[in-house]
Amino acid sequence: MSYTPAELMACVAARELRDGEVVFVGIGLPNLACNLARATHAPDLVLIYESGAVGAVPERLPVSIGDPSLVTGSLMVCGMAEVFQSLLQNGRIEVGFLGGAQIDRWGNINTTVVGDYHHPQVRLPGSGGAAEIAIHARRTVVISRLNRRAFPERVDFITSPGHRMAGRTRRELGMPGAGPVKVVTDKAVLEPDPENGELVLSALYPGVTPDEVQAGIGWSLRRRDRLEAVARPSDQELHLLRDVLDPHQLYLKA
Amino acid sequence: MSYTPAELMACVAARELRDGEVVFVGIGLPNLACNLARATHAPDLVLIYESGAVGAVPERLPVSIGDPSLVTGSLMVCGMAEVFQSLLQNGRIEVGFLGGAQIDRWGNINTTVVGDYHHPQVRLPGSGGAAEIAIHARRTVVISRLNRRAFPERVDFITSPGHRMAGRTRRELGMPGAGPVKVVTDKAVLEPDPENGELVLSALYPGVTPDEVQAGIGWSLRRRDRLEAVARPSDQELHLLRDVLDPHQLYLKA
Amino acid sequence: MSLREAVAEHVRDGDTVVIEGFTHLICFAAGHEIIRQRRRDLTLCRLTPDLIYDQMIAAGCARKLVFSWAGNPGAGSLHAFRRAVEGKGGAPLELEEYSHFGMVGRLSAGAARLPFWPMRNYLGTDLPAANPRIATVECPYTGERLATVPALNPDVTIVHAQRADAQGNTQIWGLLGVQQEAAFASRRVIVVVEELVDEAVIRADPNRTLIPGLAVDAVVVEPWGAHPSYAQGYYDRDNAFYIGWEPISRDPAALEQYLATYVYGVADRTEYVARCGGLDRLRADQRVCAGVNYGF
Amino acid sequence: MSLREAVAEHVRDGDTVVIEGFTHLICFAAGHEIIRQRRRDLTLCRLTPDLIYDQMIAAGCARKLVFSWAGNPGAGSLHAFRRAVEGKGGAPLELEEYSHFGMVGRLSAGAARLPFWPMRNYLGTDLPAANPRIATVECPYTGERLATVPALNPDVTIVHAQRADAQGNTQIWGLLGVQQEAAFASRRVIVVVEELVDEAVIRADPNRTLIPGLAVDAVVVEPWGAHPSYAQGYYDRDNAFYIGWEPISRDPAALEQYLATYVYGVADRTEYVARCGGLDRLRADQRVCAGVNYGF
Repeated sequence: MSYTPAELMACVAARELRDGEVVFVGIGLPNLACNLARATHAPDLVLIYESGAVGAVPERLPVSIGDPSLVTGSLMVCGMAEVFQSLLQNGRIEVGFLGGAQIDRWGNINTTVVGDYHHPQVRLPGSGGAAEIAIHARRTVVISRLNRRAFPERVDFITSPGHRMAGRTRRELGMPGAGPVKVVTDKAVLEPDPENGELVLSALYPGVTPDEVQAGIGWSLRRRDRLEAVARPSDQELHLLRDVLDPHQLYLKA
Repeated sequence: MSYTPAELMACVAARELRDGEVVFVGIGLPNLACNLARATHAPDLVLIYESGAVGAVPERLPVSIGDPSLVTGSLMVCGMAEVFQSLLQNGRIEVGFLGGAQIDRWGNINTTVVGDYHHPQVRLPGSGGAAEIAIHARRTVVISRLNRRAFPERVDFITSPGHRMAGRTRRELGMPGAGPVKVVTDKAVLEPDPENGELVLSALYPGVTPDEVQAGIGWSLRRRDRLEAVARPSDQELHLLRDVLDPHQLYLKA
Repeated sequence: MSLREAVAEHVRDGDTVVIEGFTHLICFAAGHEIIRQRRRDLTLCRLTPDLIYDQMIAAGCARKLVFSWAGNPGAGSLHAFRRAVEGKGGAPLELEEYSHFGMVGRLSAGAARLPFWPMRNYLGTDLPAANPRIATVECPYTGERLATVPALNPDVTIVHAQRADAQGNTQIWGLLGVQQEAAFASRRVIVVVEELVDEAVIRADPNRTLIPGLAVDAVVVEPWGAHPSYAQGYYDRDNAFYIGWEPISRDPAALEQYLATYVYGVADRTEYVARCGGLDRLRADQRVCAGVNYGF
Repeated sequence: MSLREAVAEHVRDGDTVVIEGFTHLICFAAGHEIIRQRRRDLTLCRLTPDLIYDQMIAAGCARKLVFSWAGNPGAGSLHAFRRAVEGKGGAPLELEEYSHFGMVGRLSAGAARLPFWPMRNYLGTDLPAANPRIATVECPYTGERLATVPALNPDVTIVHAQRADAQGNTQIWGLLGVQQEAAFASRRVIVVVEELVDEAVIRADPNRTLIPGLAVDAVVVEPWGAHPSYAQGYYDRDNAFYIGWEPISRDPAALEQYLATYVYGVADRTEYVARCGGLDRLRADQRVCAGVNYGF
């Protein structure tokens, strides 16, 4: 069956999740990926939304992280102080999903401003919970489509720290979490170089060439010696995505 | 009708409460006093117990501040973090009741140890919530029977600060609350001298002489120029105490 | 008390105002009444300014915005906010920006009447550079430096809730956000409810009470008061309205027209609901849970 | 899992142990099992040591006590505790003493994985002199000094609750004490419940869940497990037992006899309940509240 890049992105993100893990879920593709994982290899995935819903089992595709369908039938609803202190800062969140307008060479993410903070060309929404998720989640997965504006060598503003911030590493800054372990794009997967944390090409999607990836990246992208192959979406994955999880193509528009 | 000292103590404490006030209630006489006030001049008194029950309306005389009868039919039950942070430290508690094994000249209270802390003659229960109530309640009312052991010039250990601690005043220490405004005993009422905070005789119970009061106090007790008269318990007060609030004489044993 | 009276009495020009509710229970009714009463120079605080603050900014109520995420979830931007910040028209708007955790900490400190709240956060981010009020403190035990945010103690907080009694004992279920912290942190508190209930209803289930009446200054009954936000068990979020806000908010004339029709053009919430029409489509299904035993 | 297995696996000699519950839901069943398994050198932490820690101290389980109020409410003293502290027999017992607020702050810091918790407290009291772990911190905004207490992160916390599902999603109503903070602060958590319920029961009313299963290591079903403490909606506090404890606790021989009969002399909670006899007199009346609508 043919598939869209968005569909493969959702599959790649879903495959990154292990059964039983506690995941801080975002809206859109991350939500699809988590529900896809629950419907396939990770039935006991625990979905937590920063709005306070723990163990949510949304009966419909939530349009916002505060959707009522995340509450109905969930295991627990708690205040946001518990979410950020007793769950996130406590170290209970194993995977966090992040996205952003800009992602740089070191996995730093900008969701705050394009241009100067005090005189922005484009004012973006800001951190929300992203800054603390980037710091505290045991690991994070970043999802973003490739293009040079989205992948500059250096972000205009570090909202969510990656692996190297103004030259300092996560360890030097004493951050509990491992940071972005995978950047899932529409053409390839990037992963941090274990040596210095620089994002490098680790896996190509079927039919994509390294040059196509480089074309969407604002720095000269290094690559792993051995690139992983990414399996195309299975018929089951496509069926779930198209017929069950996002039948109205809210997030999977081609 | 004749009455016992305990009955008058409960009445005097009850009369100290104004309708609509928010009161941090203790077990025993304070609880009786609050419920007597609710049944007479202060129907809208809000009873809060450190256990987390707000607006409790106990159907039976609670034996402990965690009695289930404080929960059933209360206005709110919250965790103890809310009790101490959002209610007490927040400044919402208008009156707090305190008692103790030792009360000194400055209204300091000891509920920790008799003798040296590390080698106590008598180990008392400790602070519980008393230390923070003494600091944060807008005002406190102390209830204790007179005797020289209970009213030493200086307490062995300051569990709950009064008006002068090692020479320093509440204002110097930046305490939000006004401290003990009345010490209700079985023979008389003591109040702090507005000048220096020293407890002085402010009111005598019917038929009690100043010498009888001095006999139960370990320092030379000064007295107000004009002593207030304390009205004996009314028949209504006695009826409520004996027939409604403490029919089994749990706290009103003669 | 009517919402008009409550806002007239408790919301003043220059106030620091919190209308909380994380997606759930956002009191649009109060925001509209504040716009109608033409309050000015307000410092508006919310984790997510949402459409309500976009409208209040467009209406000229706001001098400053304190926030952590300013977008229209899944639908686009808050364009009145963006125009002000990007210098593309509208009055200038001062910003004080945190993350969600930072805003939660600010209100937690406010509720506890502490001057600051400690957290492990912000290292490696550019937020402290953008907001000097994000500071650090040294742990007296370990010597490590922790991030701090300053307490937020609003002049007035408006909390929307499913139900309360006449004394303001307020019960909320579903998402709780920071409604309790905001109420305890505030000098004045207005509670706006879908339903006024007898005190006996509150006392029957005291663990559901999130805000005690002793912390509440005014209780207002305003059914549909959270629309286009939602009230769990009462009505669903009007997602079509949120999506429809994108083009309205993008066009200053359209936004002005919206305010003229749905805010200035109505006397109160009842007229607003009538003008919206067909809100019954949002009425919640019945998913009633079982009760628990409070006996002893 | 049986309580015997849970204690054998999760409670180890030398551990810092919290059995919380403020008057309500004190897990005597777990305390008795720990005594039966003859754990030693435990650091026992509770706001109110209550009869359960008096028994564990008498049984020789405790090396240290961390607490804020050590009495038998309305009935007298914890005499095993007093004998140890007053040097009148029994093994020596190290004390680390706070006020209730201090203990609440210690567990709040532990739950948030912060090293300390700030509060306005202790000025003018002798508590900091008695306990050097009570320190101060300077506010980075106002410069004022606030009191601090260090985080408490127990090795194991045992929470008694009305009900949980097999995954440990735990619901509590009535007094909540610091059960949630203690569970999140702890490395290992045992939940002991009156009733094991289907996950659907939990999911029907998610706002009642105090502790999520992801924070729980073992779930044990033990009806009457809190006796002589109580479980709201299940059974009343056995006040007669608390009053009767005064003479038992006062007399070491009587206390030893009590342990021999009701702790060492029974294999498990079922035998304990049978030996106590007539606990049905404590069964709770029905005061069931109405449910709320979670629909949308």
